[in-house]
Amino acid sequence: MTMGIAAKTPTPPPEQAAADVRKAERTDRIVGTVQRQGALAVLVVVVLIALAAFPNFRSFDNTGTILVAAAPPMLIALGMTFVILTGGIDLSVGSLYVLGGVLAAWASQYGFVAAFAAPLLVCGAIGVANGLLIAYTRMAPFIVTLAALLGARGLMRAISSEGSETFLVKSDAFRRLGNGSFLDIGYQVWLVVALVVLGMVLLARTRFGHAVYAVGGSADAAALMGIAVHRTKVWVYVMSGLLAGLAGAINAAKLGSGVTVLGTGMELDAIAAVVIGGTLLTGGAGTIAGTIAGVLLLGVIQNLINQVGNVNSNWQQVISGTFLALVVVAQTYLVKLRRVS
Amino acid sequence: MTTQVAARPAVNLKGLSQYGVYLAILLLVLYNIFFTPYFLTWSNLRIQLIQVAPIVIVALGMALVIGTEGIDLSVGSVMALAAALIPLYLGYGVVAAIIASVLAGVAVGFINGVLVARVGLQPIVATLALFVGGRGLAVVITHGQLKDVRNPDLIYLGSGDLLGIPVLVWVAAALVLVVAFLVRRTVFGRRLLAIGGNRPATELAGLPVKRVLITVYIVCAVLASIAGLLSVARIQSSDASAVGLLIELSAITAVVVGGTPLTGGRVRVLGTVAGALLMQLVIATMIKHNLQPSTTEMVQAVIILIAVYVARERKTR
Amino acid sequence: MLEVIDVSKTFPGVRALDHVSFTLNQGEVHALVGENGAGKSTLIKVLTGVYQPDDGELRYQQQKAQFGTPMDAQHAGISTIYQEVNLVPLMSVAHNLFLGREPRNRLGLLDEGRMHREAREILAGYGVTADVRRQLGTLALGEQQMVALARAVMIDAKVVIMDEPTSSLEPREVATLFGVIRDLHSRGIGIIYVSHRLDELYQICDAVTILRDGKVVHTGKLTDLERIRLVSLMLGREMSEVRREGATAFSGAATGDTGAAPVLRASGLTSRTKLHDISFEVRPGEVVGLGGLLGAGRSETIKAIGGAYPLDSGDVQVNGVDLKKPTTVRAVKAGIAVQPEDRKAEGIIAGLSVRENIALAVLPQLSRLGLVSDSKIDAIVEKYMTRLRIKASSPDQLVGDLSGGNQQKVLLARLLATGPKVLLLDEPTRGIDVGAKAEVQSLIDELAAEGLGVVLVSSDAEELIEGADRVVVLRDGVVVGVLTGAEVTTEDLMATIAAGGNA
Amino acid sequence: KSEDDGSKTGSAAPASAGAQVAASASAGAATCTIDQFGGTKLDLKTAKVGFSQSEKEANPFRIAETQSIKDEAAKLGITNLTTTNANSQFNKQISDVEQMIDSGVQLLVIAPLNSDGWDSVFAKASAKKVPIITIDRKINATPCKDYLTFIGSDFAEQGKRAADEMAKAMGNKGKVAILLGAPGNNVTTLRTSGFKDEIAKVAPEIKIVFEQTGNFAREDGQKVTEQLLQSNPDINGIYGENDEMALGAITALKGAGKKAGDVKVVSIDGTKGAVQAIVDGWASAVVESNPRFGPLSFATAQSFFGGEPVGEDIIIQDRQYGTDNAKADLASAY
Ligand SMILES: Nc1ncnc2c1ncn2[C@@H]1O[C@H](COP(=O)(O)OP(=O)(O)OP(=O)(O)O)[C@@H](O)[C@H]1O
Ligand SMILES: Nc1ncnc2c1ncn2[C@@H]1O[C@H](COP(=O)(O)OP(=O)(O)OP(=O)(O)O)[C@@H](O)[C@H]1O
Ligand SMILES: [Mg+2]
Ligand SMILES: [Mg+2]
Repeated sequence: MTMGIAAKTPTPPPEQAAADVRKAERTDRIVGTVQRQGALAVLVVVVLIALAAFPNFRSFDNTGTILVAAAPPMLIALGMTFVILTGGIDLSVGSLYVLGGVLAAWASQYGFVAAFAAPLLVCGAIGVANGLLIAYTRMAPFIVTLAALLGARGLMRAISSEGSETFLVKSDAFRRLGNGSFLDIGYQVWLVVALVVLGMVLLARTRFGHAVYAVGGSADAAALMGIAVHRTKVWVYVMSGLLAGLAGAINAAKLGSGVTVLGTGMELDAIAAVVIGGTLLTGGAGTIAGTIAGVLLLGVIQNLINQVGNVNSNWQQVISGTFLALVVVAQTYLVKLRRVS
Repeated sequence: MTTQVAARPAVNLKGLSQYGVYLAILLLVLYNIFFTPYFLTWSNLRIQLIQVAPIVIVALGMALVIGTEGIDLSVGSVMALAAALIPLYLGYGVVAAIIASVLAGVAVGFINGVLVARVGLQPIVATLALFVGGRGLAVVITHGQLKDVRNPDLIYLGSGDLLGIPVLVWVAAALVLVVAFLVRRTVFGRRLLAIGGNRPATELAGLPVKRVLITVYIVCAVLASIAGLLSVARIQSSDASAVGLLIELSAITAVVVGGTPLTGGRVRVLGTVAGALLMQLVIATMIKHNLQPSTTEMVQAVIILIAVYVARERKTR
Repeated sequence: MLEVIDVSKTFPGVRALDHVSFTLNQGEVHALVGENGAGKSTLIKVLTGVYQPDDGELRYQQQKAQFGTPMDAQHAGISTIYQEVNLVPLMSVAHNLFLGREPRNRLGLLDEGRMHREAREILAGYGVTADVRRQLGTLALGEQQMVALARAVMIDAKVVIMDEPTSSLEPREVATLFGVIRDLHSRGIGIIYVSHRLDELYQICDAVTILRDGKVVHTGKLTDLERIRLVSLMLGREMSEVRREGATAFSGAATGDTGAAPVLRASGLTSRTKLHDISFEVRPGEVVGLGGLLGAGRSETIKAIGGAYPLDSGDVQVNGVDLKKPTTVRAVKAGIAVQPEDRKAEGIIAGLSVRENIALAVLPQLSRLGLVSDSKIDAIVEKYMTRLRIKASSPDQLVGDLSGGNQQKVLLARLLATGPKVLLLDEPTRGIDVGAKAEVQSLIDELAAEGLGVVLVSSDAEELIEGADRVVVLRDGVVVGVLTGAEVTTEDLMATIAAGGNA
Repeated sequence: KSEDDGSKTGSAAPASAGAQVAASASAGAATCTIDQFGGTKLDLKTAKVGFSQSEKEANPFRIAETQSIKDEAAKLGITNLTTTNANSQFNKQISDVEQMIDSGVQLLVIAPLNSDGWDSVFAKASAKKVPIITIDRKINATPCKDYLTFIGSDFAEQGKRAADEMAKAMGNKGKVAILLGAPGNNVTTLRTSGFKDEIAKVAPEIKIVFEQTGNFAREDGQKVTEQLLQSNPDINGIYGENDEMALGAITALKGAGKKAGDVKVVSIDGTKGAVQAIVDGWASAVVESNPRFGPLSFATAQSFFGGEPVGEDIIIQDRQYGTDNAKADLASAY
């Protein structure tokens, strides 16, 4: 008996199969790019519509307002991106943001440097505590940072007479940082741009950045490959804490005081921005560019709702929620396309 | 639990991790007995039970969702939606109002479930959408108006007694039993835990994973809507902008402090009740001793950390 | 060069290593063997700083050593390929290869260009030609294993440790691996080699250490040790007992009833780029093998039939009834049971008990009005635990705490409990020890004899040849041949795969 | 169908009822003219006006406030009115206002969420000479320079009046508990200090034994009061820093089996529910905090743009409800 190979003509022939694979790989790449830049694509579309529909949107001032308003959320989302890339989450950023602002305003009486040092030290320390607990006790990031959310808010209230005392910014230099500008673009925006670029380089072009991806992709594998998993985790929470504190500080500089009634829900906004930006909540994949697009998208949407004017405050939230769902569903659909092909 | 006899300190640690919450409650109660006037009275106990009831009910649903390795941020918004609908339908009687609010729960749960099970969104993001939009919708429905509720049947639900125990507490206790029964004795419960343990495996084993997931989110939202209804009955007014605010965090805390891991595959129903009770007692103690919010918040943070540290999962492999 | 003296390691409830001493000499390929759960991987993890020993001492290059983390061991020149492929699937191939030791430019930033170039060059030497910028997870398992190997050998290692490196390699890749090992050997590098495939050990190892229940039961030159004696030492059974069994536990007799109507008929299965018009049928009592190299689409075929892989077109019929777009739910209802390839990720539910795992798929039958009946569950669990000889301290033990073989049996028990008509088995004996393997194989025989249709996927050619009555050979998602009757031999299988390859 | 259908309790009180009246300014009080402030005269009708609300229109005070601004604008024929709502997020309010300045509004009416933190807004507004009228809550800054004027109540004074009523109701002795507003809110701070100072002055025999936050919310007010009644069963008076918390407290009192009048309840705001509670005998007095800012705001703006001097601090007269007038004035409560 002969073998049954020839008996059946394989359909399609292997050459075509190979061509199919190549084609699939190409689609894969295109879809992958769109998926990664999905937030940017949506942002571009929304901005184009806004430009056409709202004359005010076009103004330079309005753009400046959007960017300056986006500065603190951008810093927080930047830190959150690192945290989420390792597969974690940081709920404490909203509280740290308020705490940072109060500390900066209080410390500004001792000068410009103190106004930065105080929030960075305290918020950084809370970040260290978050990181150590998460890395070394295997407690869930969600719950550790939830406790930090409460703790930091308590601390903020404790130093501000239960929130009733608002420290005014005493250092003029510090105040200028909040409202001054260079080339008509606020100092804050420059600072954020610098930090974002730094973050991008850190993530894409350093060993630490790759370690972040590896830890999020598979912590066990990373450990076995000789990556210092615990240390990487501690660092991302420290970064997140520092950035949240810094965001609070520059916001205090802008407002001229350590406002105590800020920041509720800030952490969820940051998470939403990161996820809209295409970063997987499970960690291991995502980009800072996506996060930027995510933050700006949320900012622009807010701006547009105001441009429409007179939208009932409650409808605003319905619109935001719906929009969030649509964007995330679109993202997921793109990712799925990619998996199947 | 492993029945393997291993006479090692590990057993003690395991016991501690399982009974940590109960121990903490015991300690807190002891403290209060000695240092808080009028603590050991029936009326005080009654108040604590009444206040904790809505959180327990929401936490039960949350525990189920967490058992499937999910999370539901939208519970507070569901409570608001339920609250918003009640005054609209109360004119037809209390039953109509209950049906309307529960249906709101079903609808939200269905949307959450579909987003998670079919679309494949991560639970935290899927439910974030309704967390943001749901309350807005609720306030839109009520035009932002707080509505007083005067229907005696509904008020009975919120502040009446049955055999000397508040109706609210009866309802919560009954729901605890139902959920405990659901988890321990029903096919649905076992499936839910299996999904939380290993979703791809459960899918390959031919279980209707999507249906179970959607059902879990519906159950969670319905429980939240019941909590919303009872809150309205208790406050005797419906305020969509305030009811259930931040309850998702209280509920998640109760579940986790009660020893249910966020990684799914296990649900501790009684632990969840204990977790809610512990947090309630902490807050009550703080209020009774007239402490400031800052102190209350910091103490809560520490207690959450300790409770979760003690109850945390030991890595087995 | 690397030795441990009197090392013990205890996990909650298990003594994984019990006063173990082990020595690796310079330039030696040292086999480490033992049943599942004997402690091989644990020993390796102790050697490389993943675990700290409870007591005993570690010596490296004649000096007392202590590795706090895998990184310490790496820096000292000990490089390891762990049992499960331990790379990061979401990162690119090049990034995986260089993770933690990426080339940097003068500014201290990573030099991506150089990294990609070097990665391409290095991997070409291992027969991996895929784009190094692709996500690692999109590569075939074998290719991933080769990347792990390249990574391990890349550093200037003095010792290379390999924990079951061949369990997911195809023959050609195994040959490449052996080439690498010989090369390392000639450069005087010490190698520790763990495998359940005894042939391989005799091909390349010099020395052997046998572990049983965490204790060393033998150590010495491999050539001095008869194969049968090795097995008996490993299993702790008498030689005579072991001798009776052949290479596999399959009877080899065809059980298929050639006249009967097929219980499973798959026709024209097509799915994007993975499967192209795959058709075959299985008759009751028949074991149909799916042959082919890694990546040929065997797993996809099986999953597609079980409803777990999306199909663009094609039909699946069970006993003549069309499934109409199979879903997992529908497939199980129709009597198809799938044992997936990746036991941990898609098979068992590690956090649930043996009892829950076995009963999982049949709960509706074991319950009334949605309420489960404990007595019915106990009955069925008892039945399968005895029948499959599942070793567990009790039905309530967590499946994750069982050894690999027993986990596999629990998984089979779950499938059998559904009362299937067809069993689809994907690598049922991968990574399980000789003893358990034999048990699983004879079980497959028994089941076929009882009239079940079985589809068997195995990368172990011997297992496929002895176990299957008929072998359908796949390549690149296309059926390239069917071996029947006397053609079912290793030579014919290889020829078919090769011929397909030349087409 | 709602419970109220058929009975139709009038939801919107006639616009004229309960209109704000400015307290007569003391002689020599600072005023501000358009020349002092800088900027140009213009006709309010065609001007672009922006209104920034701080909290969601989800409670009677905010609803009435926003509605009053909108109604008055409509009445005056101001067509170009933009409203925004910060949803209690301070940073959003800042960018809302900045955005309105960018879009060229010529008059800003702001209900600030917080009294501090307006530096960046003032910088922008003064560059464009946009006058800002802050309503209901004052901003800590320089009037007639950073902003034009403040129209609103004196919160400390409200607390003081509540204390007077409480002292009267309790017969100058007993134990009183305070349900504080949201922490960090300066309304809370002022209503607390005003109350405490006055109690210490007029009725030193009244002891303040308990202070816990109820976050200005009814449910929290109820919960805290329930705890309070357990730990301090001998309490004689409850001061709610807003009506919502006081109503929550009343529900708690009912639940604890107390009778109307057992515990004296005094609160601030003057919502319909609270005034009704006086009629029912559960509350003793309610100090009004009038939310109908529309007429006074636009009248002030009109005189300002018309070149007349306007006061830098326009404190409105808040009414008060007690057992004597509650029934009669119920209809004009909001
Ligand atoms: N982290 C852990 N926690 C608890 N028990 C463990 C852990 N790691 C291993 N064990 C147990 O220690 C014993 C030895 O396991 P090990 O992985 O070393 O076996 P092995 O010889 O490599 O088996 P296999 O051939 O299946 O890979 C087993 O009983 C296993 O269940
Ligand atoms: N889209 C994909 N994403 C992730 N991995 C993929 C993808 N496509 C293919 N692979 C990998 O390719 C490998 C080979 O494919 P396949 O499972 O079809 O091989 P096989 O013939 O079934 O071999 P075996 O069963 O012996 O592993 C898979 O093990 C899988 O890891
Ligand atoms: Mg092993
Ligand atoms: Mg496969």
